[in-house]
Amino acid sequence: MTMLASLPQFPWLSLLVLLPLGGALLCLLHSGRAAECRALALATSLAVFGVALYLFVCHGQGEGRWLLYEDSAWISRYGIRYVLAMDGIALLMVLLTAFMQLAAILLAWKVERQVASFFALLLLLESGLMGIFLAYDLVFFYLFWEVALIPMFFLISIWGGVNRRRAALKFFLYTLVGSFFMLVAMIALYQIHGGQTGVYTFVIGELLQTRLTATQEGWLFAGFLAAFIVKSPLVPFHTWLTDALTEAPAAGSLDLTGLLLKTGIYGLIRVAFPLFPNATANFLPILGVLALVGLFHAAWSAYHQDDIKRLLAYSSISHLGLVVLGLAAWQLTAWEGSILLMVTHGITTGALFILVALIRERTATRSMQELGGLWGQVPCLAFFFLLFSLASLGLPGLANFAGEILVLLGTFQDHPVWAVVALLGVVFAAAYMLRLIQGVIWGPAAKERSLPDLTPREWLMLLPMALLVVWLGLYPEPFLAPLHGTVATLLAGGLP
Amino acid sequence: MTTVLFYILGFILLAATLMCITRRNPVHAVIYLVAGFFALALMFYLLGAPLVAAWEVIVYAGAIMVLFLFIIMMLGLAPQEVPEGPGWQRWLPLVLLSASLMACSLLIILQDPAAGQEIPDFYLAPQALGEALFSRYAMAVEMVSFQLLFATIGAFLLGRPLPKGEDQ
Amino acid sequence: MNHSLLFLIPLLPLFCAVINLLFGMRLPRLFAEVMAVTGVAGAFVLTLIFWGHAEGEGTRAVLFTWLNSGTLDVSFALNFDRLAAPMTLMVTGVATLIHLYAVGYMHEDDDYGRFFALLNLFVFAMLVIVLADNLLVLFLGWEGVGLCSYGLIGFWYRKLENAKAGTKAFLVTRVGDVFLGIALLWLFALTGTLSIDAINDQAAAIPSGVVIALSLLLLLGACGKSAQVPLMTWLADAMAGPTPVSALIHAATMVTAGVYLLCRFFPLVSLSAVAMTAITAIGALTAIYAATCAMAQREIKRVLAYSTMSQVGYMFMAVGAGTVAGAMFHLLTHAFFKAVLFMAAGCVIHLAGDENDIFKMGGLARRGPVELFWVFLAGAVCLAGLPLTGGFFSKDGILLALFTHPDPVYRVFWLVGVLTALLTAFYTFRLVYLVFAGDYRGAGHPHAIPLLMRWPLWPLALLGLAGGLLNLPAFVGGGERLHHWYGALAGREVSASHDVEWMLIALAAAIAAAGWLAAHWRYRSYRPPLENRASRFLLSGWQADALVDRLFVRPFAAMARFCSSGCDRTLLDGTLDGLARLVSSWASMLVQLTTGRLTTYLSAFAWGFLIVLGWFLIKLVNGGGH
Amino acid sequence: MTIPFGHALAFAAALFVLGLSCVLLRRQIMMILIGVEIMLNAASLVFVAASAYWRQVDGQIFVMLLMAITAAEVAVALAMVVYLWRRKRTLVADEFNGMRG
Amino acid sequence: MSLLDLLALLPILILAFGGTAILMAGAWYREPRPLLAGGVATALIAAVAAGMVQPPTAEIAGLFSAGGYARFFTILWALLAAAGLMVAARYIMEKGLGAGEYVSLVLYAAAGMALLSSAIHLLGFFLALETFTLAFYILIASNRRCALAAEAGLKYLLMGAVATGFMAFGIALIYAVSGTLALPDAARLTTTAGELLPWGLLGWGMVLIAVGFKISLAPFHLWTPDVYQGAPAPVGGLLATGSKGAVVAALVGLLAMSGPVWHDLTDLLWLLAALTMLAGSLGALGQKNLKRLLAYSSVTHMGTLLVGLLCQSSEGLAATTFYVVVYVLTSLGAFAVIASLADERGEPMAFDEWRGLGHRHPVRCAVLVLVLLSLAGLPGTAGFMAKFAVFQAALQSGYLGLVLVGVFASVVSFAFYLRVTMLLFQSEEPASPRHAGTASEHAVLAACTAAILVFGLFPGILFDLISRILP
Repeated sequence: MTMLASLPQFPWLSLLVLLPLGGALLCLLHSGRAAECRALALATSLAVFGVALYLFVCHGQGEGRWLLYEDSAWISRYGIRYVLAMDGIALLMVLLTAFMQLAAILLAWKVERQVASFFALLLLLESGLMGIFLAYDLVFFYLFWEVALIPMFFLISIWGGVNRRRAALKFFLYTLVGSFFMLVAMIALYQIHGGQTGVYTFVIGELLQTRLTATQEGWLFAGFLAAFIVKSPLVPFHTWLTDALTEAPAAGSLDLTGLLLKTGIYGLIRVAFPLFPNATANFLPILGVLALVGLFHAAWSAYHQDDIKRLLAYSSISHLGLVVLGLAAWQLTAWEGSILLMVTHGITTGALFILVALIRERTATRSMQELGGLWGQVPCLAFFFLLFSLASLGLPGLANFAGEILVLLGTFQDHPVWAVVALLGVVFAAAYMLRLIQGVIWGPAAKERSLPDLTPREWLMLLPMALLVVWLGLYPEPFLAPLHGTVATLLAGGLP
Repeated sequence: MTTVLFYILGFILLAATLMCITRRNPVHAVIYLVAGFFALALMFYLLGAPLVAAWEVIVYAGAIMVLFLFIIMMLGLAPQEVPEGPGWQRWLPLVLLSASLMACSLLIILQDPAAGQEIPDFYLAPQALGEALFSRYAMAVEMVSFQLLFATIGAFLLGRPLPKGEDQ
Repeated sequence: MNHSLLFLIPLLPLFCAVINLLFGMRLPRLFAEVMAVTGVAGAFVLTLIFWGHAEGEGTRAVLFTWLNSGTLDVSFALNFDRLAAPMTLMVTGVATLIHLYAVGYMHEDDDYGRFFALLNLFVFAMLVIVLADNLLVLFLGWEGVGLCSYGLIGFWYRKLENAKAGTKAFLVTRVGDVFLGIALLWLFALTGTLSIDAINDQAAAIPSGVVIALSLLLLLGACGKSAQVPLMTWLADAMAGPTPVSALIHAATMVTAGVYLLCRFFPLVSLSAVAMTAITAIGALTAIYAATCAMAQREIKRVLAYSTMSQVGYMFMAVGAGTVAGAMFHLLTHAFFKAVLFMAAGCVIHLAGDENDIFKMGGLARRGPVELFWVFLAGAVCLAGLPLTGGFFSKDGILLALFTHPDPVYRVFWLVGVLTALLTAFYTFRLVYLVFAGDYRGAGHPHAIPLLMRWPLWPLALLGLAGGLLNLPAFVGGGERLHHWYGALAGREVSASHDVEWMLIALAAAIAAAGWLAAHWRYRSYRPPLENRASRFLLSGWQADALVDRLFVRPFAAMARFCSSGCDRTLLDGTLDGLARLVSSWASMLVQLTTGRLTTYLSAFAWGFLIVLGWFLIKLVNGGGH
Repeated sequence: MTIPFGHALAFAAALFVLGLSCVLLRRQIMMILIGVEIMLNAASLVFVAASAYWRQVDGQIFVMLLMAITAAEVAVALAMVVYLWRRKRTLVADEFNGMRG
Repeated sequence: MSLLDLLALLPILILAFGGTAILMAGAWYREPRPLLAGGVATALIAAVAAGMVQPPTAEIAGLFSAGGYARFFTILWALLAAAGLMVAARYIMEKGLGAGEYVSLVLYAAAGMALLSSAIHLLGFFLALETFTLAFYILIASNRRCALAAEAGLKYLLMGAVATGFMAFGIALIYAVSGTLALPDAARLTTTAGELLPWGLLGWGMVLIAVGFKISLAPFHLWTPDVYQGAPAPVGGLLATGSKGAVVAALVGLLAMSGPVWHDLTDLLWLLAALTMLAGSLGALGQKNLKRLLAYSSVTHMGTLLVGLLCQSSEGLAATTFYVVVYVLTSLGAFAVIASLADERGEPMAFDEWRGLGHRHPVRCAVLVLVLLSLAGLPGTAGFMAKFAVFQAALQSGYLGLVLVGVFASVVSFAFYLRVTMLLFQSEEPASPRHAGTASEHAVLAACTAAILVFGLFPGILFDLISRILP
């Protein structure tokens, strides 16, 4: 280990990005041989997880702004550089990605059609996500931002549900519109910076020094915001998500909700806020209100759903509203809470999506009217369902609570009204979550049928998540520790 | 004198062209156009381009138009029975176009000092033209010659009888 | 002993809960049962062992850091002090007996693993509330009891009503939790700490207006868990759960949590007279409300449920009157006799062949073991406040505190208290008469009552009857032991002349007797229930459910429908689809331009030329003299 | 000769418009091609006039080459006409509308 | 003309005389394969010649440039011709066309494109344009068994003839005003004090109309879908790429040489660019036929290219050049996929024929997906870098409005490209298999794929080259 640690130049971050890509290519080369593809995909994602874990353990406690930084020239004409940078937040997101991807691969184990392509797309998606979380050059970032869309698009449109094509197109175009605005703003910022300093570059770290007039800053910020808000998604730009999540195949939903949604918020943290501090300061109140509106709107909407996947989709939106609220509070504790909540929400909701997939596999339905009484039929599955639902509704001692309470405590410091209103949302979360639980595992069994309980593969997916949910709920310290420095820097460097 | 002649020729040209485009019978149209081109050739001559004028008569009126005539006759194109009922949609752009072009011309003629300048007397001897053509513009001539070669091929390819069972 | 071992008190039930949850169903039944009882009993024993730690300032134990971010630093920490110790002892003690009872009660149910796990977890959560050193840990337990009540009330999940009752309990109490949560956030923002003691220490520095607000928030939080008006609707429905669960909720855990919370924050709450009045008012309102409701109830457990509400209302009044010791005194005695009543009610229901309706019972004193009647009666006299019982002394202490409060408003509350006492005596004996007197009116066949369901009643009945000894007032020769034990935490010193005290005692005795007599007169021989509007109004708990339904549930559902269908489907998706349609209609218009006819294409050419010309014209006109 | 340059251009413009009218108004392929010839001749007129105006040879050369090009184009075009006639026995341009949308 | 000029003209000569030689060989020797191979070889030799031979003069006969820019495009079009022939091989053999004629026409067209790209004189511009246009008239209608091809040929011919009329008249006007046909001068002399003289303006406007027809700017684009649909895919590929690319390349060259001359045309170009992007993307949205869709998409691309041209900055010109190259490579790829799937039932065109084809021919359909995504501008593909460069240049020049229109068009284009990709992998029932494709077709596809990826990920290679050759 010490030998490895003494090699600071080893491109770990590139490895994180390229490893899944390589895996994807290998999968494609083995198309037609399903078993090999599965093994390849699993091996790749295991390797990625190993690397992520190694980074977490060995590089998680660095000094200074960056834990790891890679920089080399790429497209010199436009000052586009190959910059990968990892700070505490990125570290957590990378770890989450690697972890969730393992679950996704396991969940996708039973995919029958076009196995090689499916796994290749999953791995490509992982690569894209890693890129989003690590890239520190705007164009490079944008590259991954879009590249991550494509696999998801295909996952939905080929392996999705009945309305898959419509949902896939909606998902893609909606997020695309947002990201195009980002592209335009990005180039404009590049021009302005280049005009001022003579250095034409897209590296975020250098663009930070751009001097912008208030109008310029406002417009550019709006451009970036368009991309991130749609992706987050904040109400009223969320309807793509409900459709996409509902129609996506199981592994796709898992990645979509667990990881892809986080990229929008991550973009805010990493790109939009630092680049445009003044505009951010002006915008934060609106962001907070939007987050609250989203939180409530989604909670209400969730209550009305019958399709459990749709309900969970809305619950995701609601939770992310809270995450955004924490960011809008612009306070250390709230930020750490938000980031922690991103991680925990990824795990809990991801696990719920896994369970929905398992339920669907067994009962061939996702409608609450046709479900119920699962506790008597598949107790272990129902237990996990209960556990993750409870975690999702923010029960203390389970993962989400840790994040939520930090967000609320932090938010209350400066914006008590927000926090109080958000807290009311907790009741609503309980309302729809309890309705979900009641509709799925309690009540009389909708149909007397003998369903198989969890298989070892499914245990393998769920048990680590369950343990993690409890661990994060009771002892999130190891995951908070890498954040302290990064968040403090971001907050200090952000608002003037 | 030449000035007046120029204008007369111009009007003949326009009149003949107008007749050409309004004839139902293509044969008549072509013949009117040939007449117009003769007038145009004379205008060329007046503008100091004798060789071009000659070519206009020989190549354009004499060859190209006759080629048209030939094809028309060969295919036995009858005068169009159905009047080409030009609906207003088809007239509209034309009317607007004519109006705006007229307006443009007037504006230019009235406003632009260059437009009011007279064309000087000019005569370009055929010899000079030929020299220019085969020295400075030899490359262009080569290109045109290639063009003609491939036009031949094209005409050959397209004009061949249709493969069996492929007509209609 | 090492004080960090204090953690064993809550962790033992937790450990047993987890073991039961994971392996309960795979191991012999006996194992699960022993495990469950051991967990709680062990906690009881541990409490006794650690008793000494509670004296003085108490003992604080820190396990590890939970959350650490910025100025926030929360640890898993317990505080075993003088307030917590008796409560812990009561919780573990009563819960142990209830667990024993439950072993008997559940011996025919197959899902025992989940049941005992939840039961243990329930005790664990309650212990966490009791022992919590900081608000966040308290909140953990606070939500924990909500969860466990949810799981236990809806234990027989196959019946949808049960599951719904559980959901209702969780939701309504969670409304209260929100207020507690707000208080938590606010307190942290004000004091920068979440430690309860530290907050209490700094309470004096908080502006008085804020204190009022905070106290009211805490009060509302307490209302949720303690089923006080306005968050009381869940408790009556909570009877859907198995009887040991009712006993646990009503006697040892959950409903007393609210009272305990207010006692915990007494130094803060007592700073504001307004808040204290509000607490008393809530208590009084609930006491009388629940008592009236109890008079009309037909199900035995619902009567008891409303009586619990009513009694907890007394405890609130006690807190409001400033006597923590009085509140805790009533809390303890109430825990004993209410546990007895519930467990005996469970036996009664067994006897009546799973019949809940008291109008279909009667004569059960002769049908079942006679001891059951006596035990039930013991609980009933305590509840009715017959002189010399534990309930009598604790209730009297509260009335005295109300009567002697300097603020004249409290006389009104006292009057309400007295009236409630009258009603309590009446409905208690109504219950006794309807259940035990006369002839059997039902059709059910009695089930056998296992031994384990019987003998745990005895110690509790005795404790209930003799509970007065805990805090026997000085003028009857008692030592006010509880009051002295609490010391500084005991709250206001209630002092009155002995004449006043005797007068009040006499009044209380008279009231109890009057209630009994009224019940005797009315129910000595069986009469069918009244069917008029008043009784229906009371039966439905003052139409509270309907009100909540109309005020909150339906608007919520309507809002949900609006957000989902109206807003998302129609407005947002509609806008998107509209945009898409708009674009595609442009597209089809454009495509129609491509008619496939050359003339069209050529005129498009002309139009294009026209554009160029038009632009050229504009240039010419604008350009002027070029 | 005392013709203002503008007038020569005006003649050419009128001729061009006439040619364009022919293209736009007539439906028969032959007539459309004739219209194009008229347009090209209008261009020739401008070239020749400009050549005189600038006293240069280039304009006239352009016209010569334009004629040659036209000849080539007309050859192909007329071959196409014959080909189409053989296929469809019609030369009405709008009859050839197998593709649209 | 001197010997030096001839040396500079070597690649063109190789193409032209090679074409002629193959034409003559074809008259006696009917076996298509050697003729095709000869054609490909000729094109490749021409490309090599253009790359290797350092021309001794800067320009050829005053008509054409011999600079790096011209050579670059000569190589590109020669390679395009080679690729076009490789793709066309099966088409020629199956349809029984005269290989000699076909090959020579393609080579001849390539020569025309190469000349056009390097035109520095309006006469050269005109002649070169007519040269390859004439070749295309013939090529489009070359399949005499197909009624649609005849119709396409007719449409292209008539529209082209009218466009020629406009072009000639426009050039005449420019000449009338400026007194010269040499390009930078003609452009410069039509302006006084920075503004165009009125006739000159009109002249440029009319040239723009003709050019607009060639590169399908709205509203002169209506022929495009019909002709693409009717033309056989190998010809369509050339038509979509070379004939448009060469024109744009010529315009880039013109702008690069003469500096900003289009100041007065800006509004018009702005309007045309916006119209074109909208018309193309919206038109494609309604299509149910891949070739028509590609046609409309090419319209959109031409609009975007116009944006790049409009900037007139060196950034804009470099971006446009890059865009042209990328567009050529991707479009060629798309048509090559179509051609390679053609069998006795014809080319797959209608969406119904594509449905589920991805499961039958995964590799080629994956290539098609990549090509379409590149056309749409997905990051990581060359198409993105092209669009990025153009948008960047446009923003630099302050054309925010156009960029936003372009963004809208891009969104719409993603919609229709993605619809095709979804179609390919719809799985109700696997489509019936199509032709497996030949080695030469696969080679072209592989080359296009590689180019798309390489230029997408490492665009620096191409950008460096372009910035070195831009005049």
